Amino acid sequence: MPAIRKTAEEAMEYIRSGNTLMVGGFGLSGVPLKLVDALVKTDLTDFTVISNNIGTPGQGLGKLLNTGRIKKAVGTYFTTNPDVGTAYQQGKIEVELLPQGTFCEALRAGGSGIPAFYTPTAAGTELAAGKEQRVFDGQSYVLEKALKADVSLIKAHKADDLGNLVYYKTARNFNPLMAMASDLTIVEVDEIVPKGTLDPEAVITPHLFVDILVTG
Amino acid sequence: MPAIRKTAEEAMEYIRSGNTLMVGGFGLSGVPLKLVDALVKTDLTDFTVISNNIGTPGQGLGKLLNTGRIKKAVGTYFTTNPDVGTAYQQGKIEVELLPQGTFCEALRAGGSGIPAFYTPTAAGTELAAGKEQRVFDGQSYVLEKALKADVSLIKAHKADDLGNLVYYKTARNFNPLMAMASDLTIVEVDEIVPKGTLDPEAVITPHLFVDILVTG
Amino acid sequence: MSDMYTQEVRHSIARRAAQELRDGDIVNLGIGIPTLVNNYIPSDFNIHLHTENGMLEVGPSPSPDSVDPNLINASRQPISELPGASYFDSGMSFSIMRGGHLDATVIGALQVSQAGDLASWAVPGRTVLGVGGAMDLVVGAKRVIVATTHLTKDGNPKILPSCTYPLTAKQEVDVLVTEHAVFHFSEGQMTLVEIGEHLTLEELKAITPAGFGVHPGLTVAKRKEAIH
Amino acid sequence: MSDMYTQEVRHSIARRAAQELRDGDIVNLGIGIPTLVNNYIPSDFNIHLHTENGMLEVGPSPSPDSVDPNLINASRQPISELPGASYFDSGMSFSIMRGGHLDATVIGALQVSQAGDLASWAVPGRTVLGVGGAMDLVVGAKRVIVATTHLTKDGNPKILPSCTYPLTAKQEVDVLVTEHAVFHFSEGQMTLVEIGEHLTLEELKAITPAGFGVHPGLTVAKRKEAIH
Repeated sequence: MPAIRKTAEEAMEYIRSGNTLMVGGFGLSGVPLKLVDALVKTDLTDFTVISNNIGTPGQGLGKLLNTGRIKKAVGTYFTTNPDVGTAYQQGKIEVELLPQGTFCEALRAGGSGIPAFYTPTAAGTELAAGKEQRVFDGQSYVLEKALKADVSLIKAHKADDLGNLVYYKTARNFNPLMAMASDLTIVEVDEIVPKGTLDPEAVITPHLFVDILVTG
Repeated sequence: MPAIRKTAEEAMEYIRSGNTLMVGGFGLSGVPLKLVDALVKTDLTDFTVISNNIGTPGQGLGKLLNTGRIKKAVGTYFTTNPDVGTAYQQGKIEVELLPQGTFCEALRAGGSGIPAFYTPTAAGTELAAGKEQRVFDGQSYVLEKALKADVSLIKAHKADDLGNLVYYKTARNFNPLMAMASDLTIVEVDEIVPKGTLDPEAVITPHLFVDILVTG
Repeated sequence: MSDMYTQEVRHSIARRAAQELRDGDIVNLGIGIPTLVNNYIPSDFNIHLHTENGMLEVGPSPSPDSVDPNLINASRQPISELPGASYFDSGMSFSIMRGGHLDATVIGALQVSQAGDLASWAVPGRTVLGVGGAMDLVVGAKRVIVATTHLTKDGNPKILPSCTYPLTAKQEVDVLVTEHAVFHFSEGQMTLVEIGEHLTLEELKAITPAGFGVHPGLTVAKRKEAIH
Repeated sequence: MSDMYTQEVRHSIARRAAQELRDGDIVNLGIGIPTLVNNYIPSDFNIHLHTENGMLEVGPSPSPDSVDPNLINASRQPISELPGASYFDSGMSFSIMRGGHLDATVIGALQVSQAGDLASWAVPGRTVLGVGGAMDLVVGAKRVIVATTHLTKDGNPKILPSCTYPLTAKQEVDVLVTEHAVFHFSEGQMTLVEIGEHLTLEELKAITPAGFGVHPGLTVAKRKEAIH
């Protein structure tokens, strides 16, 4: 189905308490801040959040964290928000830390029908503890599982009215991967343009990955 | 290093007999025909060729096949050239047949530092015979290994003078994946444009994957 | 059978298979009879066609003077580009397929088993050096609609207790459309949901070695092209 | 130590690390001292900078009035775009890193072992909830150049027989540059290739618990900023 248009508030009706959510962005760049703010305003809770960072103190996903709605965080660099460390030490959230390349590859695998893959990254380190390791051609690799989500909240630059997406500079980051790896993809865009106006060679996310468009 | 410019004939000096070569294209679309023709004119031989097809009778890689220079072919659909079947039945070439999705994923893995991955495709079929199978969450998957090559011969539409590439319509196909998966990438392009003239958001193959540019 | 008769049967199957698609579906059409499906999609439906060599929003065959050899489908036939099209590499294209992002595929068959196994790429005793994208398509698409003649050209059955040809995938077929009937598959069971008015259940069973149940709401459909 | 002295030492290390790069290299610069390396690349060299959040041909910091919050490097600092730049998603960016397509990375360290192990992301007994891209970078880059002070701020050794902090990667370091010396690593062995003229080999050994060999062609280098 081509994407449908909703307001940020309406889009929240597709999310359930207990969902696994992916949220795009690196630092605060490429984070769908309007969608995150709309989510904070709901009374939905108990989320597993898959995101590179959990915002910064009181910003972006930091708000969701501070209102106690994140049960588990899966990502690579929570150091940008010391509140994550505090919540973790108080036993308020579970944390799963992955090397960033493993995180990306697991997102892509989740969207690509690949249940698991081997990576050299983290072999022989603490982050591979408890994970299956295997030698190919004399080198050690770690078996990593795909990441999938019920809903992804992502940020793109422009969409056409079918839902094809293009991004803006380094705000692209994890967003195209998350669009692939979730059952439902909600996209905050700067602008919606008529179909036929984006260059077909330059579309990064084909519209089949996109369900809901929200203008930010 | 940014890409260097060579003629098709000069570019062949980077290839050795016995090399594993990747050659782009689906049917004859996106095949670097000028490079393949230059290769046919050398006296290099004994190649393992990784390519979706082996051309058509007497065209593209079909010429390399008919001059007895292909030792082994790895691909998905050799049916487009009956000469492959004949050579195979005469014991002149080895053939490794992969489902097309597995072929693509193995190319991407080869370029991405992933030695092996699991795929649902071909589980329980003849094409998984002799391959390791494993169950995740109740479903069977096949372990597949990455594909890598010494040299890839690919076709792009435009390059800038650093070697950034854009493609043309469905001629893109396997070319960007092969550029990633080989030690040396030789690209046949329609046109070379000054750096700074391609849209940075629309570059498909960043120049770090490209070694040699040949105008076709 | 005359060629004209054969063409009528093929179109009859394609017309019925098209009814299995839903408005808005993202669809990949395989080679053979499935390529005809595009002619029978209801005009008020928006169906979005994907081709595995790297494109979404495939348009109809172009006029001979606007054929572009680098704008082709997976059967290497010339196609055109609809507004809202996108191009991607084959890796992304198979992520779409294997990752479950196609709503449906319509695909041909050499054999289908009562468990929903499909054989479509190889014949025992013949060297077959081509598999292409069929396995990924069938494993990945949300609904697998097989569109095939009920019997082989030689009049042998294709719908069997189990496939005797090498498999494309196990238990992935959801719907089977022939010129005589429509079957659904669920949890390894095959159920007849529609039969042509031109034949009896006994006649159907006689040409269908596979074991199947009959849906309580069995539809009898007029398939005039298939009367023989 | 004064802040000015510390800054001089950091720049001294960055300047020497820059000499390890080769014209045309594709390079990723890690956070800390490595970000200073860009200031010391010979002007006739073309170095192509990659940042793991998805860009090649990273340009220098923009003037304050042309900062774009969506054009940042992996340290979340504003950057600019050089002609010939390209953007890609994080998946492609880490394919580049892990796939061996970077010629070199310059990266900081908490500890380096004599076997070439690197510890750079965590400290025992402290909750560390960030690893980022360091592990992929070190595993994937063709040459791993560690640029670090020889001792910790508290004067404790960082170059050890084996790392006591959690590892970033095993035996991946190729070159180690400090304010006092340059070491090469090969097959689990550490070799001193350059020593500052401001200290003796005995003085160096006293602050370097790691066991290392001395290259027969050992260079003595002037490092005026590091004299103390």
